[in-house]
Amino acid sequence: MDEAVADFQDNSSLMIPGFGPGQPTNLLAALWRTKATGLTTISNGVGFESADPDQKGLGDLVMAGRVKKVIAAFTASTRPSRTGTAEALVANGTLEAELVPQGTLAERIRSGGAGIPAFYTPAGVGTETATGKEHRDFNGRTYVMETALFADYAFIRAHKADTAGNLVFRRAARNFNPIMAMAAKNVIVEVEQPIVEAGEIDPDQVHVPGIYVTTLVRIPVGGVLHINRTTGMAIRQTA
Amino acid sequence: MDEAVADFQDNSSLMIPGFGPGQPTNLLAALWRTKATGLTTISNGVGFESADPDQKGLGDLVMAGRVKKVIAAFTASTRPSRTGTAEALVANGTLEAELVPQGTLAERIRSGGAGIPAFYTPAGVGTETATGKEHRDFNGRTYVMETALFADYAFIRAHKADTAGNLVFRRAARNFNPIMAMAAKNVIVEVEQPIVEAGEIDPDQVHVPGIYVTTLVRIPVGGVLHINRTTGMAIRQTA
Amino acid sequence: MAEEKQPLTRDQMAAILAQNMGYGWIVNLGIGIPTNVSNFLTPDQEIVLHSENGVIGYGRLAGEGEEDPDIVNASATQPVTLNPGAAIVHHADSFAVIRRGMIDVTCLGAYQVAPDGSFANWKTTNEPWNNLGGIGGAMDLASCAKQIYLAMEHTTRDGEPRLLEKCTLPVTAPSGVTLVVTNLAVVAVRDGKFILEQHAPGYTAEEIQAVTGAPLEVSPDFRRVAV
Amino acid sequence: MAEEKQPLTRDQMAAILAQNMGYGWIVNLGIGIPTNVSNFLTPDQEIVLHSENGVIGYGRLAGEGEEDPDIVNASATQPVTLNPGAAIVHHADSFAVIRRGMIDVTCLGAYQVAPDGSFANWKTTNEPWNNLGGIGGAMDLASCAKQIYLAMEHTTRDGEPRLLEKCTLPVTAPSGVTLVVTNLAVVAVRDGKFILEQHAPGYTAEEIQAVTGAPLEVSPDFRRVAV
Repeated sequence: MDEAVADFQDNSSLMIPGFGPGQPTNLLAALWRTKATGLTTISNGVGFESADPDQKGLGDLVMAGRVKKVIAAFTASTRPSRTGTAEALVANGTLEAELVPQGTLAERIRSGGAGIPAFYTPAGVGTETATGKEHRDFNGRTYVMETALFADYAFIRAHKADTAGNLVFRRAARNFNPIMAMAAKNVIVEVEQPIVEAGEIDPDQVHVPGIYVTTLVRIPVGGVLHINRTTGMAIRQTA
Repeated sequence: MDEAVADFQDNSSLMIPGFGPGQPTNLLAALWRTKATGLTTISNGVGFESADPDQKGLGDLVMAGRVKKVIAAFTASTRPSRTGTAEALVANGTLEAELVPQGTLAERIRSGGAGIPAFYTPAGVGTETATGKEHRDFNGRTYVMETALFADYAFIRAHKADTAGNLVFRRAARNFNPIMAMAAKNVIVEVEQPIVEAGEIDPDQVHVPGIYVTTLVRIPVGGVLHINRTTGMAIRQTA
Repeated sequence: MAEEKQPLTRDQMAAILAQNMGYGWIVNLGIGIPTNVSNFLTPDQEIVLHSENGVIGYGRLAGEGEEDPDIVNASATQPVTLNPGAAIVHHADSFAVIRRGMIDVTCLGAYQVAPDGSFANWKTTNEPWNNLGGIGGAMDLASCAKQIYLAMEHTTRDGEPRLLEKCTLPVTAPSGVTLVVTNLAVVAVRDGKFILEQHAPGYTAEEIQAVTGAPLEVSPDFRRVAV
Repeated sequence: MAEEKQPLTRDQMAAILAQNMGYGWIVNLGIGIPTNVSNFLTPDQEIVLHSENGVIGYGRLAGEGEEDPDIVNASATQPVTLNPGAAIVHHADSFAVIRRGMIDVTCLGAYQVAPDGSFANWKTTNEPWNNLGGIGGAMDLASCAKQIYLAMEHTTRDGEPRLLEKCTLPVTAPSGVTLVVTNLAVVAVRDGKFILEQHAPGYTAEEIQAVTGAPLEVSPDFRRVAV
């Protein structure tokens, strides 16, 4: 894992998938071990700090001051009782945040991967999130214009991969992975299962074509395969 | 097949997938047998007339005057030596045509299915196809605005389907099928293989979720399964 | 003699939401009370549950030993089961379903709701726009679903009303709410009015009005909840 | 003694296009001569062929008995083989690859080309815009690929030049062509000029210039084609 992120450049932008499952946990922990700083991240939420060195992720990078800006659908906790990780940093101006409705976030990423610089969406019209955005009517309904997102890096978590880089995801672990893999210059992938020969995955069942993938690494024995959502404990790769 | 299209309304818009393989040949032949007229069609090309009653399709409907407007990436032949089906009708004003670059066509359909009313694309900038379209610069490059397409009907050709309507396509027969299935109010599907029970298709391998599908019909014995591209002969469903 | 006062439990509120769903609907369940709705749907309702993460056709919460770490609902942590016929799509395709208007109802939690169908659920202050908040998929859902059902406590911890003439917190959507299920009442939102349809055991219309920040029109069919 | 004049065959033109592809490139082959390029690529080039219909990683044209009715190239009719590691996407995702700029080169047929890198291949008249034509995916490709290679006859059937100072037919793209392979010559397009790089057997630079409608700068490395 460390080799896969060894060349990671300071001040890069990074897409981080995951919505519960589907997080590139091992790549993020490897990035934590580098000195990379000045990041701009694109992710669903900012997450929390972790005491487990193998679960160090975006929340830790943010709290360590290694992130300049977060683009996310959750920049603060929805519960008044529990302050979100980034909240204080944003409030005191040391972290820039861009809060985006989740569907708009997904579509901005998909657009970045599809060479579409901007599009219109109804989401958020009439709310603060549309503040300052260009509004426009189509067929009698009001939409806001949103622009594409494209990053220097995407860290991806796949279930299966072949040597051509073709990726297959499992169940809800798919989430942002395919669109983020399409919307970054360097696509680094951690894979749960042993990487198979090109030709062993049915072309009809590929979720991300290998042409998008820069680097493939299988999660090593001892690496984090899943997180038990109740206990927060890592379930590790055993073979 | 005839039942599946029995309620087809005059003056409807219809998406027709296919790029070689993946054409809903049997549904089109069934539509030919109805008296439906006044169509607006959305397809890659207009095709040609066929002598085989089981291969009657868009080219036949156009030449019979049952189509009002075609939206396609090919409205005329690219070969000066061979006049395209619709060409004379467009030239003499009895058929309206909208010529669209193929990627723009695909993205307009995808946008229609994704609730995106308009987007920007670089395709066609500096050519006649951008005539009259709104131009706009993003990051120093010029794009044109294109609007979404959504139809009353889509005729779809699937390889496999389950009783929940989940669809799987095979190889290059996929082409426009998934995006057209997402961008129409009534989605009528002809299926090559026997329709299986819900649960028999792995959720990770579904290409179109069943929520989009209105009607599923298996191609009957004798129905057209493929066209031999060399001879033009139909290869038929045998069991 | 009057029945003993019994505010509704979270499960009862979820059950009422489930009762208000039509045959074959495509339904999205937000975080909180709504995620429990999946446990109260009956097979004959033929509801298809959609989650922001691209899971289409999930079922009830997974029981002990049934959990699959890769199958969760919109909470991103609660394991759920898949129904036969489920399908998975990526996040952009999941919101394509939403924006196209295919969601018959989205059930969401909320801090505040008003008779114009507006509601607030993403920001706990009304400070000026500062890019802090937790929107998730609520805005896309609220802008595009055919109806919005809310599940919420009738008042704040301090007893302040949450059903108001006008939301004081930044709204998630300026309209769209049609039903509000609280621990005290079931309130329809129609024609710019709150219509009091049902009450929790033991509560009168007057008692509910007393903790509500906007007029309630009492439905001719006003009745005790059936859960 | 001069070699006998021998215009290049379609296969030879395809072979020259294949020679001009770099290691690991992602390449899109248009209808006509370019579709034959897939037969001349060598395994060590590690080229990934992309087709508008969403087939990524196809190989040579299918031989007799190898045809699969569902596996065709951009012609929509020619059966091709799939290489190990091939993947299929739908049409919108296929053009996402194109618009994102991932295609290293697109090979297209053309009616006309000019030294500014513009070319015309979708309309056979210059009548005003009338929505008649065959664009296919050429405009998306021409707008977004890193380079455009053209394969075309050097002149029309009537002997009129197709390499012109300026296209007289409506253009497919106003710029982007870097290489033109004709039945008579290989011409680079660079810095607003046509540079004559190679000639078909037996043809001199002067003879090629005589049937060309714009000045050709003869490359210092001008040579006979190697096919």
